[in-house]
Amino acid sequence: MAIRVQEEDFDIGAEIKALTLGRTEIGGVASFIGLVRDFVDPGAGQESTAIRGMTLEHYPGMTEKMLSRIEDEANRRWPLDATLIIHRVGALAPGDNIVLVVCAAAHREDALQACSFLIDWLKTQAPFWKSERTATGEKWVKAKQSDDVLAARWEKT
Amino acid sequence: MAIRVQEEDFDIGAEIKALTLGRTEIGGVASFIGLVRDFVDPGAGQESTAIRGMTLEHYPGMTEKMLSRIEDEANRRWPLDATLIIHRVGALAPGDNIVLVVCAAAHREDALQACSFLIDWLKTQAPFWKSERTATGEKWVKAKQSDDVLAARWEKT
Amino acid sequence: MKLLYFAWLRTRIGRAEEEVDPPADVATVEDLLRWLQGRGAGYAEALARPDLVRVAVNQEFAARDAPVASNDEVALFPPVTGG
Amino acid sequence: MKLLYFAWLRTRIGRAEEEVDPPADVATVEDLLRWLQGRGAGYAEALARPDLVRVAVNQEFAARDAPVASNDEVALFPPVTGG
Repeated sequence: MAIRVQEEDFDIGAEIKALTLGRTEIGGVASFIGLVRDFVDPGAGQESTAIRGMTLEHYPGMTEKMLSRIEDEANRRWPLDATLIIHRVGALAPGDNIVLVVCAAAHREDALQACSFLIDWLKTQAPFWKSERTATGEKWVKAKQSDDVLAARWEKT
Repeated sequence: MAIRVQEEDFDIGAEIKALTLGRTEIGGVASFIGLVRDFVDPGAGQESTAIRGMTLEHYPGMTEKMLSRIEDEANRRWPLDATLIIHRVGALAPGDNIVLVVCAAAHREDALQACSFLIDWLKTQAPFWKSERTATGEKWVKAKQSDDVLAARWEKT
Repeated sequence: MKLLYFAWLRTRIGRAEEEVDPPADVATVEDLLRWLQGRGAGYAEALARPDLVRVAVNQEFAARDAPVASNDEVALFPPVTGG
Repeated sequence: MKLLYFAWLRTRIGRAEEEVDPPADVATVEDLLRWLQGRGAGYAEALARPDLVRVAVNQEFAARDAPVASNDEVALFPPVTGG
């Protein structure tokens, strides 16, 4: 289990290698990378806007606390051998990596489900904020209702 | 869209970089790596058996045909920007990579779902066979009913 | 009480953090938000849509009726947009 | 007709492929499996549990009632276990 908040880029290959090295009980590694897209999701019937760059702000201290809690919860729900969350902050350009989530498990379905869970919860629970730079200036990104819907799938009833 | 069947190992970092380079419309990349585990899944109440190595056989021609078809189907079901399937054949040791599935999309949920779909369908549709070497000899792996159950989730009703 | 502001709450209020000493009747998150609205134009503008403001007390998400005390760290921010 | 065998079907039958010329009444996959069982001990053993045998005709999964013809490529193998 590991959490990192950093300005530097990450290398998924090196991270997975470090996570799985000598851990031959691992049968599957699911991962997700979020990247800076070059367009803003348009509303219905609207044209999309080109993005020139993005800045990621976070709440140091609370971020690590929430990410650790999300990771703990994934480990409680699925039998995982290893998990990793890396989230970048600072100035990013289109095509840049933003976030990496990796889950390793003996069985693939556990790894895949946990990976999906981690990114959904991170999106709604971890204190990060994006601002996007377009031709008309810099604008804070609005939270998407669809993210709440995706996260709600994992609520225990 | 790309399919590769090969004896050589793969580097997930290099593969994802090649897939996403200059493709700034991509917002999420979901991937799955299957690895050789060092134990055979025991039946209920049985002890697990240590695995020393594995050999992967396939049906050249049909393999590529089925993998392409699976990939086509994923691209029909989800709006994907890029997909990649690499499957290794030949002699493998515990900890070695077996298979890599990568799906890139504008939206994370499409990438994650398609990745899960591809590995589930590959497991039940692509003509690969594993034999495992343990202390008591080499044995062909039995198909798991759980894989049929996972694949059946994606059947359209 | 230490206050932290993030994202557009930070830019509208014009600072990232400050120490405040609210009156004794400020007992909950709700009270604190109301009291802050009276501290000037930047605050009033930033808190004009309280439904868009999330609050964490000592780095834990807090509901409007959660208590706040003088040595708490209270953070105000919009709904999160990371990942 | 070209026959291919994979995994334990290959090891039990003792060869990876062969050319065969079944009689005219071998019209379906089912007929072919029955005819092959009579070709020797290895075949009989390999095909003793037909429920464990999957068949592809010209590299497409084929049901038991699918037709087979003299210039088809027919592959026999156990349920797949890749990934």
